[in-house]
Amino acid sequence: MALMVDIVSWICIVAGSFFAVVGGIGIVRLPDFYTRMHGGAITDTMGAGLILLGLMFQAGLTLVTVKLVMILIFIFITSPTSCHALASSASINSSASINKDRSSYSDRRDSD
Amino acid sequence: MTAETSIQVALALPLVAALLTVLLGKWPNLRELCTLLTAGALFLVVASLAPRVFAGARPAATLIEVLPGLALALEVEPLGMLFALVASGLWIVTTCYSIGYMRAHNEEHQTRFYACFAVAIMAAIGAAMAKNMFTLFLFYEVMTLSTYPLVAHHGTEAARKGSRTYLGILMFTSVAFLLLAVVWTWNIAGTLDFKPGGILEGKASNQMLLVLLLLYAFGTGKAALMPLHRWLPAAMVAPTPVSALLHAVAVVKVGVFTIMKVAVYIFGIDLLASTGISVPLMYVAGATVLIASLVALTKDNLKARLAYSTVSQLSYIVLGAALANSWGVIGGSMHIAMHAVGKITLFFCAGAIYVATHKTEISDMRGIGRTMPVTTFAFLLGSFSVIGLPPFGGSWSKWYLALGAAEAHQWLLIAVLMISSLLNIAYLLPIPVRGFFLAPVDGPERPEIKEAPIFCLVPLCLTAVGGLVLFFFADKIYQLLAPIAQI
Amino acid sequence: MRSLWAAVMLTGIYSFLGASWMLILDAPDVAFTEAAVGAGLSTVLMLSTLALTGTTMKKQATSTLLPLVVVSLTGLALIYGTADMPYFGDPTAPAHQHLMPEFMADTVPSIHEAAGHHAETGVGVDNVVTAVLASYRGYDTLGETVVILTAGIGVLLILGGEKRFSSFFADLSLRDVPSMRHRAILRVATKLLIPYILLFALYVQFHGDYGPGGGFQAGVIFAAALILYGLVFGLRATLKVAPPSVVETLVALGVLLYAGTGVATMLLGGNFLDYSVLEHPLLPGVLPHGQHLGILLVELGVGITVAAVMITIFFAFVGREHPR
Amino acid sequence: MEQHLPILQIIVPLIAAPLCLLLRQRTLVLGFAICVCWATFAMAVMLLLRVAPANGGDPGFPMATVITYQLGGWMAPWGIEYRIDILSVFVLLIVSGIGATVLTYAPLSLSREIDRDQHYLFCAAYLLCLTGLLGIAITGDLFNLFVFLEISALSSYALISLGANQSRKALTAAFQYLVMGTIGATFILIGIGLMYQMTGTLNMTDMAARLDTFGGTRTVLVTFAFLTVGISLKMALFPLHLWLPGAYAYAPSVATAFLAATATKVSVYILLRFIFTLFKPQFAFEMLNFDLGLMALAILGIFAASTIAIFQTNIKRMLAYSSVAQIGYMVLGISFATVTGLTAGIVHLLNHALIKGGLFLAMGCIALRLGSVELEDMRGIGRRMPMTMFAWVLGGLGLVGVPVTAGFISKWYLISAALEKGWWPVAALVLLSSLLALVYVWRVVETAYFDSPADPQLDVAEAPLAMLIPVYVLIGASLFFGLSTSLSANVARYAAEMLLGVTS
Amino acid sequence: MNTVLGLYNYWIVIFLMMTGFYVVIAQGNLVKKVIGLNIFQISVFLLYITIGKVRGGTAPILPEDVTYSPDGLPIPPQGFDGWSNPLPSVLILTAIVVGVATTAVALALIVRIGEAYGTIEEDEILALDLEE
Repeated sequence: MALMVDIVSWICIVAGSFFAVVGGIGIVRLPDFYTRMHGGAITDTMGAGLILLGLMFQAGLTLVTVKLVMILIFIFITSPTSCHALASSASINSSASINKDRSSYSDRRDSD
Repeated sequence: MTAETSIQVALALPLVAALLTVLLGKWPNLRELCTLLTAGALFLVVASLAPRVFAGARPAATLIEVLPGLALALEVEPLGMLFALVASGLWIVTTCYSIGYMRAHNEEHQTRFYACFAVAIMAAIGAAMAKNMFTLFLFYEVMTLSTYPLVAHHGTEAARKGSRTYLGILMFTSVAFLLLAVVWTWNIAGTLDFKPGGILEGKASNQMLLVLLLLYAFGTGKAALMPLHRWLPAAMVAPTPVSALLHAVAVVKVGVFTIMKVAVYIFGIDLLASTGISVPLMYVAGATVLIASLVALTKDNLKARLAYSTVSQLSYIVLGAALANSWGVIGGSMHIAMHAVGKITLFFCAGAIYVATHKTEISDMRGIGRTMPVTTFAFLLGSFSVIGLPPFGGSWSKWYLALGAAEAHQWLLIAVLMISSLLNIAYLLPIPVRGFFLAPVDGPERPEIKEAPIFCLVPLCLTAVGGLVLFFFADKIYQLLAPIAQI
Repeated sequence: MRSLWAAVMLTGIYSFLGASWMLILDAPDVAFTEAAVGAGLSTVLMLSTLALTGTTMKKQATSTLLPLVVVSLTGLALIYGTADMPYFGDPTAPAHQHLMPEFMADTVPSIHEAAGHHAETGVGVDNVVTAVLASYRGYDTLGETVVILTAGIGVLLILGGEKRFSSFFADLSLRDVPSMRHRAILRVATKLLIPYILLFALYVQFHGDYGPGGGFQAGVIFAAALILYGLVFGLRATLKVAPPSVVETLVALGVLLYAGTGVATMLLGGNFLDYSVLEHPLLPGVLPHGQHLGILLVELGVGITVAAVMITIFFAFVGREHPR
Repeated sequence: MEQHLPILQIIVPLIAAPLCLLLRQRTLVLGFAICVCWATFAMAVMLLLRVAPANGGDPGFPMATVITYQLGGWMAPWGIEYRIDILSVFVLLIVSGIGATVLTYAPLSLSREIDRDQHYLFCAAYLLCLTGLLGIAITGDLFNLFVFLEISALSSYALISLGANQSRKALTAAFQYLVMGTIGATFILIGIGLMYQMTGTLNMTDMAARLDTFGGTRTVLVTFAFLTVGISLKMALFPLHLWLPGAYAYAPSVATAFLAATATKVSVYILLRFIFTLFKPQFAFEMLNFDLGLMALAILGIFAASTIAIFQTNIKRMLAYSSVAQIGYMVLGISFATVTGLTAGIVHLLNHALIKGGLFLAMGCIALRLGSVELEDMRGIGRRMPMTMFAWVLGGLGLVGVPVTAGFISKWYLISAALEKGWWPVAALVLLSSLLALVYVWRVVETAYFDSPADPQLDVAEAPLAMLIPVYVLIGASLFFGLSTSLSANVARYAAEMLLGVTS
Repeated sequence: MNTVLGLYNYWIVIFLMMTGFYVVIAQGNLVKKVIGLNIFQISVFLLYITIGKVRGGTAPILPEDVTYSPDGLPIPPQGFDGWSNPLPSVLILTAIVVGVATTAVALALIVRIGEAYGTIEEDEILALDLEE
């Protein structure tokens, strides 16, 4: 049983880490701002979520788990909000155009 | 009044005078009156000490101990007594002379002038009564700084340039050499007190002593040994009373006085004589005597000529110290007084001529004797005294110097003394002679008498006569000085 | 790196990585603080600076040879210096042998024992870091609080204090910062988060003696909550919540609480900051005694000051965006 | 409360600072702050009396008297310990005395140079700076020293930046100071860390005792290097002085006077602690020949800085450069590593503090009346502000080291120390350098007295008495210590003997 | 080899420090300087923490059910054979505060400089000062 829990938790953690990496690559590689945001979102949701889940399995029913749950809730509130904020301000500053330049986003922000 | 208090009063009086001068700056008459009064009081106080010193007492007073074993202390010994008497005595005459001079010129900043003057005198008295080299150095520096505003008095570009040279050379020598020498002495001797017979006996090797002596000699830039004499002519930009103060009373005399003290009380004449380290100094002094006199011959500006004459006369005194025997010491010390009286007369006269006729160049002074007979006559007497003709004080000091040179078997130096006296005649006498016997450069054959203001005239007559009087009081001075010369 | 935004962000990331490294090296408290300060606060401050001074820098023209030489020399010196160091993590290093055992065993001698009196020995706090921070080296922590106070005063002196806001209150036409007033989602989310954050701040504040945390971290978090509020609901609203004059007063009060505890211990006959004399009859069992009470008090002082100063600094920076 | 005196010395100004924030009302705060400063000074005096018992002056002086105070009641080395010996008391006296006098002078000058609604903040920052400096001088714990170093540093950055009302250069000066100061502090922090790693303690006495067993290893060497470089930055030792002139030139007059008179002195104190208490002189001087390096730097600094000072037209800037030179004198004294040399260095802490403090205060008066500290604006000022300029001249003579001024005492000790060691050239160089000082002082004197005023129309009044009195207190003190050295030089000598561990 | 294994952590930290130091003295942009200072200081903090680490040790936070060994030392939870040193953590907590305080003041100064000069590039500021 304990072994089962262990296996499951590790699967979650590894998967989470994988998604985190993918998200990171996405942020770097994707063509323009909005698609990049997608990468960031993946890191936040799948990556962080799975890792936390796995950790919960590790911890079992203790105070630690409670804290982890709170963290999870926290992330689920903040990450969409921040994405929203970014996207809206980006749309205000009209950086929606496809642009390969890595620092395009920041440069746009500079110009205002 | 006990000796100690009178010493402190002697030091305090000029300061009080300076303070009052500043406070009374608004009312010139009051201001100058109080300066005069303090000058007189000071002389009385100093004179009141004389009998004790004659009696062989050494009245002393300690003001404050600055560093452990290094006190700000005063003690009156014969040499200092003589110098103090000269300084305080001549302050009176100089004061009333400067009253006349400054008013005739209606100069600016007279308050500053009198205040600094008083401080300078304080420094002179303090130096004269110093108990140890530290105190002497201290007052030496005070003297330098307090006379700077006097030299720079006019504030013109020339005045500033001159005063810079003045301050520059004096400060440089005193800080770079003298202070070094003092600290060094302190290091090897462990004390700086003036002791008869010196404090350096057997404390250091001859070479070191020689270096030390030279440091002292050139450190006292006020003694104007060549090549450190430049400041003296440069300081000629100052008003004439200041020049009188500088060249006759205070500044230069502090210089030679310091060297004399060092020779007698720091090294001790026996040490100097036995090690013979003072011989180089003798030759430097001798050279200065000659060269300065020669330069003086070439100068047409009266004050400049007098300045170089001072340079050469000072070296007589240094020479006396360097001879390192009793005659030399007595001669040198005596010359402090004799030259003071003589030279101040000459400067007063120069000033008087300038006040009356605005002439500064000797070549313009032909026939001056007809317009200013008294002044010119006084100038004549002064010249005699400086040259050292009997019956004038100067003759004694030169006589003793010659004796000293003879005892030291320095025949060369005797020759130097002779030659320089001739040179003195050559550059001093022509002025009154041409003044009396040649016709004026311009103007009528018999111009009306036009003397300088009375305030100028009286002092210069006094000093001129003084030169005569001293001839007869020389033996008093001799008695005074005898103890330090170990006779 | 021409864009300063990016540079600042990377700095934040660097300090966050540093924080996690510290966590690995068994220093949770430090990691916590570094994350809150380095990654959080400094970054916010730098960003607000950039908002005021522009965000791109021009290409570097000056020669970089001399700095390179200096730096490499310094580095080599340090490397040379490591040669005789005890190895990394070596338990026999003097640092771990000399004072540490007493700290861990809670058997540090106090002057009471030296004087032969009976006294409660040690601090009796589970988090040894807190024990050392607030009691054994409590005076350093007072100093640290004063440093924060100094920073607050310094920023007020440099950027101008509350006076700037009076005009701001006066004319309502001024553009409110930042222009997110219409973003409903943000406002809702923020409303959800802020109580959560404040709760967390309180937890960190009072849980410091059992786990990582303490006044400083709590203060930062508390300030963060308010700053968030300011960012979303605008400066004017924030000024209503926390009027600058009140905040300034709090800055002073925090330090006074800390120092006052020390003075109290002196009045009770102990040395400065000697909490062991803080025995009190009132509410036995409810209020902790001695060392424990003292630590709570000073941590509270730290928390108040830190929060207040951070808010003051935030105000000062934001206030600059509004010309007088 | 008697046994709490050591901590009160620090705590009183420390608590007073936040109280200033609470009081806010200008006059109230100023009065309060001034009282606190004088109270601090009084406590420093009491401490001196306790460290140096009744027979203060004479050589029967029990040097062993050291007051310790365990903060938090924990025994050193676990807890932080205050450790007050004759040297720390000497520095405490200097800092608190200057601090009190300068703040007494402050109100009028402040109201001209700083917005009135910032005065209470200024007082708070001033008190914090005072706290920091005092805390450095009194503590026996290395890290505690670092903390208080930072308190004083941060507050001084703020104080300097206040000059921005006069010239924006104050801002850049403050920033430059901040960067260099922080680098210095970080170096010190690295040094402290390494020290801790080597010894496992932070208490200086304990550290010194435990360090000997490791003495001379490569790590100790590097630690020493970092601590010294760091503190040299803080103390503006040539050639690390670049931050100082700007900072002192553009800060408000009050801040300049206070910092110039105290901050660098405290840094010199720290250097003394590092060299003589942490690392023993044998290590620093005999193994590393550190003394020669120091001496070279000191002499270079004296000449370079004095020469630069000669060409300054902004007099505050000129005085700042002269400060760099004067620090050179102190370090030179230290580098002799003999009792006389150290005495010279330590006594110059006091003498220079008094002289520079007085000079900068005088400049404050001039800035108040003239609105400028440029040389050409000071033409003829000597007749318009006689009292102020007279004080200035006295102070200037002190810088030159003319007899009767305190500066002369320092010079005297320096030279005799050099001669004791038989270092002729050094003695000569010291004397020559004071001529450079004469030059830059005299430029001002000439311009002030022998030039006609820039524009005769604008009438410049003499500075108000409330400002003149503090000026004359400092200048008078510098003259007093030039004449009677039983307090200054003797105490310095005892401190020197204590540091070198020799007994008279 | 042994040395390398024993000291590599220090060397990494030193490298990071020097990076920060370089940024401080080489960069002309004032904000960059401050960033450099931050990096420099954080790395120094890391140095301290590295010093405080004990191999096989755990964070010095005693569990509720801590037991003491005969020599009075608390016994670490199983899986660990010691405690890491609390003292460096304490020092660095203080140092971090000092660091952020400095950063705040520095940034405030930069804001004022930006307002007064219109630039935060060192060389441009220098040029402006020389013009005066």
